[in-house]
Amino acid sequence: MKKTGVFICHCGINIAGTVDVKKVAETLSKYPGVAHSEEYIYMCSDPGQNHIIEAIKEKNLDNVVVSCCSPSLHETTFRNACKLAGINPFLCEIANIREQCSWVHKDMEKATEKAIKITRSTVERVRRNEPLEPISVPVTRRALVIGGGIAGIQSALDLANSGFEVILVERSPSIGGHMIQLSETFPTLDCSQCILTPKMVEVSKHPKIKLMTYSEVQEVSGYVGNFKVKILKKPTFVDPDKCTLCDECTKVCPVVAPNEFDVGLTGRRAIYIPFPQAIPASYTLDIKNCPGLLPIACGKCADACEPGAIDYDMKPEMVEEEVGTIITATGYDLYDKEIMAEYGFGKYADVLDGLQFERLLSASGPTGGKVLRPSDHKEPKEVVFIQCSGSRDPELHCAYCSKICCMYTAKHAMLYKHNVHDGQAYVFYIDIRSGGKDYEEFVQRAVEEDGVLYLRGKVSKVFEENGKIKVWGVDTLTGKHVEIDADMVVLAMAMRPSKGMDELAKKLKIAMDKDGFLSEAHPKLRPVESVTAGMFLAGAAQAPKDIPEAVAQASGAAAKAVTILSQERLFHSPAVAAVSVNLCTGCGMCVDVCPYEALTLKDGKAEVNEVLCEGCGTCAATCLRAAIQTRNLTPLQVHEMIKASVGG
Amino acid sequence: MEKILTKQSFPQWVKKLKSYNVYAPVKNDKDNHWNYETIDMNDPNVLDSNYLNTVLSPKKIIFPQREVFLEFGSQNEEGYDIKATLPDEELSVFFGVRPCDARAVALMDKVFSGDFEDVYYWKRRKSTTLVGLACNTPPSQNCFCLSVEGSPFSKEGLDILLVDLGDRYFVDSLTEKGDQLINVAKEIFKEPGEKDKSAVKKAQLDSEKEINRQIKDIKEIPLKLKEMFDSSFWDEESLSCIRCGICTYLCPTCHCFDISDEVIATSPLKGKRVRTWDNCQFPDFTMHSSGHNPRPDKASRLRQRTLHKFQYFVEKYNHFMCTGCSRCVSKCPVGIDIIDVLNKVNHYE
Amino acid sequence: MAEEFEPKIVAFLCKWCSSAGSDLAGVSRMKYPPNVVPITVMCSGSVSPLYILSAFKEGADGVLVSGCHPGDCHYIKGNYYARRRIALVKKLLEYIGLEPQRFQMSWVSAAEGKKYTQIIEDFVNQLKPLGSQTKLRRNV
Amino acid sequence: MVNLEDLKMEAKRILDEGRVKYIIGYQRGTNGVMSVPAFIKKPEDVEKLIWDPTCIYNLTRFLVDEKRRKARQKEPDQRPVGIIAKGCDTRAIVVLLQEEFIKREDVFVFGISCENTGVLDEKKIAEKVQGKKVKKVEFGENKNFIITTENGSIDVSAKEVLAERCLECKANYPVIGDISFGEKVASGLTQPFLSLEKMESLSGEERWRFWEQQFNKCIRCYACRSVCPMCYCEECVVDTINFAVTADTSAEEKAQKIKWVEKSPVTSENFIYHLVRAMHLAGRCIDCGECERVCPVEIPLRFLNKKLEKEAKELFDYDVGFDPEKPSLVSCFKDEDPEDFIR
Repeated sequence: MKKTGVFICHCGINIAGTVDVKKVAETLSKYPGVAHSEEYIYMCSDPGQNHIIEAIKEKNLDNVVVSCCSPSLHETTFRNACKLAGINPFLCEIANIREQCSWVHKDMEKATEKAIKITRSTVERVRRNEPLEPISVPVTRRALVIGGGIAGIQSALDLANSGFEVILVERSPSIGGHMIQLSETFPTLDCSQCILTPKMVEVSKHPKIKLMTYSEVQEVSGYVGNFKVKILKKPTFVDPDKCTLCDECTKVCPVVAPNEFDVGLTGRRAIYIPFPQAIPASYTLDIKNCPGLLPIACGKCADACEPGAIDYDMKPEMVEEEVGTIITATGYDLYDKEIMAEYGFGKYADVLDGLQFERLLSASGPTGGKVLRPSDHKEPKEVVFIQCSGSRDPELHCAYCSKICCMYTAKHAMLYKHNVHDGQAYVFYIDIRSGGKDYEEFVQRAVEEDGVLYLRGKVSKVFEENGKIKVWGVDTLTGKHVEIDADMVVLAMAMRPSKGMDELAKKLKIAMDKDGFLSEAHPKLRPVESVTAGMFLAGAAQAPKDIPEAVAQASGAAAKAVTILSQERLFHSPAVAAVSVNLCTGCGMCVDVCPYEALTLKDGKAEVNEVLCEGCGTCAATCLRAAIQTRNLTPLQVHEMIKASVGG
Repeated sequence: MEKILTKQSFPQWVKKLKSYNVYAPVKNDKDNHWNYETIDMNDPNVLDSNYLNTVLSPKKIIFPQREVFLEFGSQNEEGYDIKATLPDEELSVFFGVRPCDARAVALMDKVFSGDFEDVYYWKRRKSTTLVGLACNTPPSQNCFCLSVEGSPFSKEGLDILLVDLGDRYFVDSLTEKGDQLINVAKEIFKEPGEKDKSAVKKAQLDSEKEINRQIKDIKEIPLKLKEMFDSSFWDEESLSCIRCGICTYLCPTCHCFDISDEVIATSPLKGKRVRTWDNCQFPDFTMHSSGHNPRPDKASRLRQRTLHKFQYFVEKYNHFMCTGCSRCVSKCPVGIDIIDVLNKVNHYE
Repeated sequence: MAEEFEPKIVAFLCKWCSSAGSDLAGVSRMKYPPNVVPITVMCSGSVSPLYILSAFKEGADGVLVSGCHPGDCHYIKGNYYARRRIALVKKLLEYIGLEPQRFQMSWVSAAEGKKYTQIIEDFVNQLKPLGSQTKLRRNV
Repeated sequence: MVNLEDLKMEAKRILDEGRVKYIIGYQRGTNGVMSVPAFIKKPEDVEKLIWDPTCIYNLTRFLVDEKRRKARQKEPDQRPVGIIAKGCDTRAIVVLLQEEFIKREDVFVFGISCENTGVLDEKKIAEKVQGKKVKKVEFGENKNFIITTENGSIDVSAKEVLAERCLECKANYPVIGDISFGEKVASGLTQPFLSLEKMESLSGEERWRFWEQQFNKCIRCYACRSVCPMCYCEECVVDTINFAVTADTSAEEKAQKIKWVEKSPVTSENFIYHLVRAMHLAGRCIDCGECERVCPVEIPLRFLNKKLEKEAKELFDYDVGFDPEKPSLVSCFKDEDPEDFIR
């Protein structure tokens, strides 16, 4: 029989005050298999630990039980002590006789009896523990960042600057995301493009960053430290190295398509560069709109291209990459126009969403920065801004607050006034949420300096009447019905996870919350991690965010990723599930219940991926054949623990 | 000695047997099954001669499914404290034992004596008196005692054989135990007349006519089986076997057992060593701890059961280990029929 | 006078919530009866029906299974499987006539030391009038 | 009405075409009126096949044997096995498919509709004929059986002699089938768990006394387990040693063997055995009633297993044995699963 050593801690009077430690030690010394049993005032102290180490050496004990405080406090301490004494740390278990015994009882006799039972059952467990070594896996020291918006850019740069290779995947032809579309940013009103483009260039020039635009992640397999990713590179039909940006191709292209960059306020050709500062600086031929790749069909652009950069035979290409961690920064889209028809969005040309208005304000925009009505290019004198268009509306739309609208609406109204000095800006709002450095002051400036008129209430109706857009609403503060003949209406549309993120989340096996944003591992303590080890979240993909927050989280995610990438190997608790192949009938119930997809069926038998397994044991309880058990907490161990806890 | 006892006075006899545990087949109305149970002495019709086979033969009491051999416990660190537990010698009497079941007891007697006397078995056996009841009509449509050296009026293994003659029993005491039992209430027994004896003979002939299932040329079977050990016959016959234990547990002659320690507590050590029935149809019956199983499949287990009863036992004791009670035939969940199997054996080429 | 009956309770506590919760009860020096011996498992989802049955067989007068609140499971969803499995075990045990009070399940978070204390107190008080559990207790 | 000749014809055709290894069906037994399982290998043997109210068995059980046999063979015949299956039996096949114990292509199902009746209950018949020897039982034209004894035939309404499970049948027509025979008729089942009501109306103590009495009868012949198509574990909780032991099994692994249940047939051990079995059948038992039928001491096991079938339905809206694709009862959950019992 294995030799067990039992060490009872007084913890000063914390335990000895209610538990007769001498009696416990004495009783246990008679327990079958217990070769050594002693009590000591402070087991966790150096002398205490030495007692353990000496006892192990003298009586060459096989395993150890320390009856003391909760394992959450000193398990590691004592396991290390055992290691020093030359026995496997997993052959040491803690019997919690403080938090779960001495501290919660008064009656010494009964508390002692209970302490004995707890210790006994721990002895029964430990003597059946097997020595284990932490599972170690090599780490592929590269990272994948999905999404080339500000968050993705920031993460990529931070990782690259920490010396790790990064693959940055962006599905549109250029990185930059929504931020590149913005005019100026609150609360400092500095020009969005001016602050973003240098970062974009840095990305394109960075030796450690492999930029893959116009590409999409197709498949992800593997596990933390060792993911395999398949990325589809869509053909741009233009060779960026040859392209000189002469722009001759667009001149001859017969097709006009809505310009994504200007949110459809202007048009672009089938062959186009998203915007002048696009990275990579190259043209893209979008086949959806191109009359045909065959020269017979059109082929004008190819003829016009001096350097012969246009290659109609370019094919989609599947690139396989191996990475150690993945950061998802797929950002957001604005709420669908169609759904907000109640505010005439999509119906009236002069009802715009926030991003469109940003384009109107932007110097690089369709109007060169002048606020003009799309319908007739007249200057709007009365502009109504409607906040919470689709947000905070559990009945019809999104229940959540899109967070940034209060601020950018204030900015819009402010910039509009700077643009149209004699104009009037109205803002319908539910509340103003301006938490954040200098945010509240910014809103106040809009009201006080720029005379923006804030109306607390919801808009009931928006309709066109003789050239004006009538906006009916209620000012809940005065209780009066408000009617405004507006020239332009700007809707602060709700933020949604970017389109197609749900499929991506499935591929990545990252959970999504009820609103479709990516779920973090813990709302407070693990805000940038996903539940899947090695996968991190950045930016608006996780929840609506403004730029500073997105950047902060992006850097946070990068830092988290570094904690993995900076290791040669990862170590993982070895107390994982193990399959008895002979008993397994391959029913796959364990596969169904495993939260980590650590179990798979291979040739009709369950197989554990020890790296993915967290050792929760749900599979073991589900298995009808008793074909799976978790190491060092097997049914046999529990069975014996039960006996020792109630028996006698 | 031979006597006559009227059915009216039968209960008086039973009442006199105060020093005995009296068992008789009792019908459980819930599941209308017959079982040997201790009976109510005051019940006038304790013995219903038309009763069907009991689920279990008297084996369930003479050779109980669970027998505690000894109790053990740790006395102190070094020594153990072991206490043998022998069955107490309560006298018991079984009324209405079917001749086939009585013969089965006789067969078990052979097994548990010989070179080694099984003290646990004999303690009970010696204190048991078996009062048989001849079968005027076979208690099961599959009865085949005639094929296996038995008869509905067989006396083997019995202390007394009762024959139901309508208003009275013909009482044939065969052993001392039997005489003792009668002497408890001498006065109520009468001497039999010639007509009684002839009535018994007639009843026997009538009854034997009614037994319409039989194993042909049974004498040939043992040798035949010997040749068939490696035959694929057993694969065929066992196809429908579901490896349950009904045939053997219900069999009045099957007597295989297992001995295991039932540990109640480890500290201080406390437990019992018990004998429980075991069963050659269970896969773990022959399972070695190495993982090797000499009887790995249903075929080899069906063969074992058949050969044990109709070859090995014959070789050792010169009897079939079967008394034709037909429990296994009637109760097999999938209708495996030993009569049919053996008849096939006879014609098997 | 005869000593009051003291029920024996086995409590299967998940490591992350319920065991932590009972630790908190200790840290906060709350008091509850010493009738319960905790067995810490990784997750309530790992509690097999066999554990519960054998606890009763080995002589437990009551059995408690306690895990994280739905949505809080350290292993994401183990407690949801536990909820299903335990519901069936409970129905079955009641069906064969075991007193319903003898088998209970609870959600106790790491912050609910008070709740744990309360649960144990009530459990013990419910068990006392029932006397010792003999129905499923080993009688070999 | 199912035409036996059609069944034989199709069976013969399939065997002739060599599409199946053999066909598991029903044939006349030698020990009484009841049918017994038949394993038809040769086309000419299809003449043995029968279909009448005595075809009670759930032959699905033999697919388990077949899988084991196949596993032992060096070069196994890969063709499927033909099986004659009633509605309830096909549900068992569905569960085996659901648990990936067998593959669809491993089995060729001759589905048989029970139409408006079902199969008989031996005891009920015995009572009907008052101990007379039953020679034959046949389906009548309208929900009746014709029972032939040595003194002539009697005609009884099927309802009076149907097996209990048939009175609560959930699938009188095959759920899956490669060829099916007989009409598809509406089951008209309104109270699938009627039989439980009486038991559930009892007090806890009454229920305990009932089950205690029942389980005390158990002689642990394990016929209930052996006959059950769902009890296909390599090793059962009551087995005394590891079946899974192989040459390379270490002593430690052997030592892992837990004695959850002692061999002694006493209350506590019998209870653990039957309760564990009930738990293992939760969401898997299709109520073929075989365990109850074969029990030599007549423990009403349907009452036990059906209880959890009912709970699965009422608590989790889970129906057993209809969809091979969906996860098993305890390997899935819904957010809204009841938790009123949890504190």
